Amino acid sequence: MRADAILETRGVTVRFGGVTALENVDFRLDNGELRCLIGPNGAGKSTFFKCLTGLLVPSEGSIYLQGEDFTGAHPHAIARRGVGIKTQVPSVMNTLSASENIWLSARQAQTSREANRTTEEVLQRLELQDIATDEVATLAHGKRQLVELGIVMAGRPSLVLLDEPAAGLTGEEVERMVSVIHELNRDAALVIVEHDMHFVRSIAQAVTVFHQGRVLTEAPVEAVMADPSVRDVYLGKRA
Amino acid sequence: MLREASLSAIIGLILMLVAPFVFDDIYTLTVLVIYGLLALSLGFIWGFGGILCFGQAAFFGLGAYAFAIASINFAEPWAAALIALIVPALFAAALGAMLFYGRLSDVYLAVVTLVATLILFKFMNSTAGSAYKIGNARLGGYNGIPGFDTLTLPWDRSEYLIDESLYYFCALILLAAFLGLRWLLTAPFGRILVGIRENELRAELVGYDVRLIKTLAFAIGGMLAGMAGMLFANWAEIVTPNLFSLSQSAEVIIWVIVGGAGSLLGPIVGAFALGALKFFLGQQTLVDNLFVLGSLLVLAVLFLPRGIVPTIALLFKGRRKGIRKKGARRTSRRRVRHAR
Amino acid sequence: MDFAAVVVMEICYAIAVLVLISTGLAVIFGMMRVINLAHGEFLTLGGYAAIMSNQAGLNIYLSILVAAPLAAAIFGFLVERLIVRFLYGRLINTMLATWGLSLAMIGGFSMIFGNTTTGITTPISGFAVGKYQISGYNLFVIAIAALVIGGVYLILKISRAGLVARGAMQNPEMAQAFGYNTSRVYMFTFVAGSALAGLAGGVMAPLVGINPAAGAAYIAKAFITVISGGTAVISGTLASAGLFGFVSQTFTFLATPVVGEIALLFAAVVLLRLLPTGITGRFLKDKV
Amino acid sequence: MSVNRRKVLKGAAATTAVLAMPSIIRAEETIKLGSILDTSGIFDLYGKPMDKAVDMAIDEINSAGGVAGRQVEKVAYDTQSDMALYTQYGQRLARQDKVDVVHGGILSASREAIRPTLRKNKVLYFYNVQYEGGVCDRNIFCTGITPAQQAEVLVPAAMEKWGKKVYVLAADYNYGQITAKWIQHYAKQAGGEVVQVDFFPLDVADFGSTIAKIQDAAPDMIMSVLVGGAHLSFYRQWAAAGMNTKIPMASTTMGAGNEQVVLTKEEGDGIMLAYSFSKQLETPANQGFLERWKTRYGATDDVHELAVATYQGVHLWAEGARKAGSVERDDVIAALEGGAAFDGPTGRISIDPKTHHATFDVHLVEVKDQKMAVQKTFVQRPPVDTQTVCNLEENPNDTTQYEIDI
Repeated sequence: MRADAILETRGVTVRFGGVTALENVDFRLDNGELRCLIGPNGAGKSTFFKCLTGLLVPSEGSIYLQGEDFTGAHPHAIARRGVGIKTQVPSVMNTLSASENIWLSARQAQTSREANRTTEEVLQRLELQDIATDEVATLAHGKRQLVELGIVMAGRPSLVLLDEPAAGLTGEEVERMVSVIHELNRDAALVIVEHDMHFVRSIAQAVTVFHQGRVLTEAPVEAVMADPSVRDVYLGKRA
Repeated sequence: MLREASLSAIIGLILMLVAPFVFDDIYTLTVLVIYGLLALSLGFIWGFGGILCFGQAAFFGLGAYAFAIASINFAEPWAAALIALIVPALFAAALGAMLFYGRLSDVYLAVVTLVATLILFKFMNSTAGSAYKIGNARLGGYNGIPGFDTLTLPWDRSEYLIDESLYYFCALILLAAFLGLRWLLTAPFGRILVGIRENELRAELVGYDVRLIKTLAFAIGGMLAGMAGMLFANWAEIVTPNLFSLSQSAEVIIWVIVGGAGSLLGPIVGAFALGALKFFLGQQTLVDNLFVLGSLLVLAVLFLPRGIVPTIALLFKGRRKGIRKKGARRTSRRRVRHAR
Repeated sequence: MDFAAVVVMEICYAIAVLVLISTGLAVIFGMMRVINLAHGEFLTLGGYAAIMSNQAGLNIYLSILVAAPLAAAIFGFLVERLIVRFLYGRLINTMLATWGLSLAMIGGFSMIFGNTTTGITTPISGFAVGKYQISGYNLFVIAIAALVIGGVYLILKISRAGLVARGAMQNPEMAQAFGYNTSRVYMFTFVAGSALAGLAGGVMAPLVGINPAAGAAYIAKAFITVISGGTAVISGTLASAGLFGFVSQTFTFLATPVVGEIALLFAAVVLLRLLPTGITGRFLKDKV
Repeated sequence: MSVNRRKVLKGAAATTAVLAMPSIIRAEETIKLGSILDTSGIFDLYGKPMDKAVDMAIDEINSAGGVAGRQVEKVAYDTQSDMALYTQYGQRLARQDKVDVVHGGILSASREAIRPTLRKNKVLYFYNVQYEGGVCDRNIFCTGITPAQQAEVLVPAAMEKWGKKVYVLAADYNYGQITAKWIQHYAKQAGGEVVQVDFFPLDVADFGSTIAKIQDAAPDMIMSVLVGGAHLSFYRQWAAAGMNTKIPMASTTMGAGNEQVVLTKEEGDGIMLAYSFSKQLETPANQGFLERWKTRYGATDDVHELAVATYQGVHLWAEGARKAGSVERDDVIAALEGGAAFDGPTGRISIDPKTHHATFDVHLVEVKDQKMAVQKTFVQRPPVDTQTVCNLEENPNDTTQYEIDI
């Protein structure tokens, strides 16, 4: 195992009753890398994410964060290890304000005063200052996505998992998201599940393709897009 | 925030000082204050921790029994009072740990808390035999434990806290508990707790040990309920298994929901209003007391789901925002359920 | 040997009682995700209906098997229309509202009937098993419980109404799209659950007698049985009633009724700790 | 607002008005008799007729010229079968209403809730209910029947009739535990044995396994000390199993709340009881009492042991006050200790000065046709159980409730 791998999984397998959702997944992510996961619905991407955040314990296999075994660890322990996740449907604290949401995340590893500063900083970086005191439930979808990213950012993660960050965003918002992702990538490695291939192409160099619970292939974006087998399982069906 | 807190402290203090002159029955007033503390304990864990406990009476009863038993054994009522805080707090911590580390929520949590209360109730009811003894204290079964020493002035052991002095003592404790919880809710622990209520999964994913925090909150609620039980034992000078009864648990929930679970003041107001109503109903025989309380609960759930105090607060803040807020809360609940 | 037979008989009876008092609640919970905490008072209502109609001269079996469920069904209809239907989808709120209803009903009963315990004589005499005398009515209770559970199973599994009901519960939008009126399905389910509660109350009345607060003795047990069983109406109720009936009776025979009841409660806590969503939340997921 | 308005008699206004007056003026006008009973909730079966009995006794006292030339007025509270309310209303009677005497309390728990308060405030207290015995307190008079008074006549009579092996079923609280001990004591004394004692919490309503256990033990007779509505199911289930014709039964509790009327003839017939009161007691005093009750309330269906004990308790207090010529606590106590007595429906009742418990006639009865047919009368039975532990003449400051060790 190489020390510069921020995340590594070996033989991760998840079974629900008789159904195998993930089978023998070996995955490796280097420090600072940005990787997209693609694959049709039911390919196992979300299950894989759940394993990485500790929401699911793999039936077999192990998960290493910076070389340390975190298999079966609780979600909060994994989060404290520097793993941040943005879920598919924005998971925020609805009746609290945007800044309160972000503060709660920052406060986890910081003192209250530091957290106040971090919150200001994150609000600024995401240009959310004018809605800082608004109740999150009242915000538009795109803003809620940003608030959730702010939550992730405030935790100063070294690994960020994003589940369909561009879904439901307007063109303008997508551009904004791309720049935020690049910004995130300055301090952290990223794994992004995404369907929109244009979006994938605009952010990622490398792509991992999931199919039926297995890793089908792992290659640069252009190569993957040219790969006929990928077209068959995924793009073909989508196009 | 601080100004608001000191303002409410002053208002509360004045109300409590004035109350005995307006309402001449100090004895009833005292028990209303005690009920207020009990309601506050549930209001805290339910309104701010999102934990609906169907067995708050368990901690209430434990506090009362712990006080009675310790007072008989140690003949030192202030030590007994301390024990009466520790025992329910520990019990709540143990029960909470079982619940939250076992990931029980919603209706399952309700069942287990209810069952825990039932077990205590049934157990206490079956301790009439002379074998059931803790030190010198006979548990007494259905008839309970009478005749224990109550609190005295710490510097004068012959001066018992009764009537006015007991009332002011209870009122001060209620005020302190209220302010303490207010402070706690503005402190990081309270803010995190509210965050957990809003979205448990999110709180976990940013690194909070939700199980631990909920257990702690539950223990605080249990301790406050136990404190109410301890005061009740001092007031009634007898403890009986009825303190653990389902109807006692039900009453607390009714106070909180009618008063308003989303605020700290609401539960206290609910306990005062309904507690007073119960005593007045006791003086007529036309309508059954339970009939009135039950109907009130149904009406409150249907027409005033947020409770008296938050509704009034909303009316002051303006109608439109209130409606928007209500919708938002509902979507958030649904989302939490999906996330699980 | 005879004693063993009597013990087995008592265990079966205990299970039958749990099944009987829980099925109505289970139907409503399993199909609609509504906990009717006034369930115990629906039982009491059935009991009063049976006693009143019997005292008015109606045949005892008709009183128990027809009058009791009918009265509870009518009342359940009113409750569903006036209270419960506004609260669908809000589990805690339905619990609180029906809890209020439960208290109000207890108060109402004592205003109407007074606090005296009333009862009717059991219609079946005892019989002998070896040197032991056994209540014949216990066999009747076991038979009714078996019929109830069998009937509910058939309705859910085989009949069209049951299919529609299950569909509507799982996916209201879909059922609506197929042209079924889900509001009516909910209503009928609630009424059916109420009728089952009334029937249970009628059947129990000759054995235990009825007073305004009699329901309280049942609701806790029924609630615990249903929640521990999980959402599958038949298999869940059967599994948990079987477990709890066995545990409580065994401990009752070994020690005292109190120990039996406390053992039941402990079993429930342990069970829920191990299986936080009930027996059928973990096993038997696809069963009804 | 404290008085149950409906029940305030004769021109007494609502308490608020009364409270507004200086207490000296009040004291000269009427004597205030505090009454604290559960007239609603699960114990109203006991409390309602007791409340009626208080009213009737007060009216009779007043129409006979009152006490020491003054009329008696009732100040009543309904405790709604809630123990917490006892403490509350007890305090109120003593401190705000400043009554001259308190009659009431039903459960032992309710008595223990108000007894210390009334003692501290020097308000004389009458507890007129069948109970477990052992209360030793100069401020209280317990006029109800206690376990030994029943068991000493019931157990030997039943054993002589049915046999030596006794199976005891008792409610699992103070009263049941203590009564069971007395039954064991008298069974042994009569040369028999108690093969088993089972205790049941008051909410147990399923006796199936118990009935099987009893058959397994095959006793000659059952002694039932079962209490309350849930326990009533025992008699039904016993009859449903057909056991009522196989093993006979005696009871110290059945009938105290008129259970013999609630049960059918088949379920109740043949059960042997011992009480101070029975409607079927054919004395002129008793029949006259029932006649007056009927005139006043329309029917005598609800009259029971506790109601009659309450009626006699109020009259006994009045006798004491008359004899003393005062309602001051110490004067009344002295008069009652000195032998003041009342001739009531159950016969003569007087106070045993050592224990402040009552001496009266006890009747052995058998349930027949939903009635309590008197078999035999035992005249003037003293409270032998409390006498073994309590001597207020020697220890006037005692306040203990003793658990009698036999």
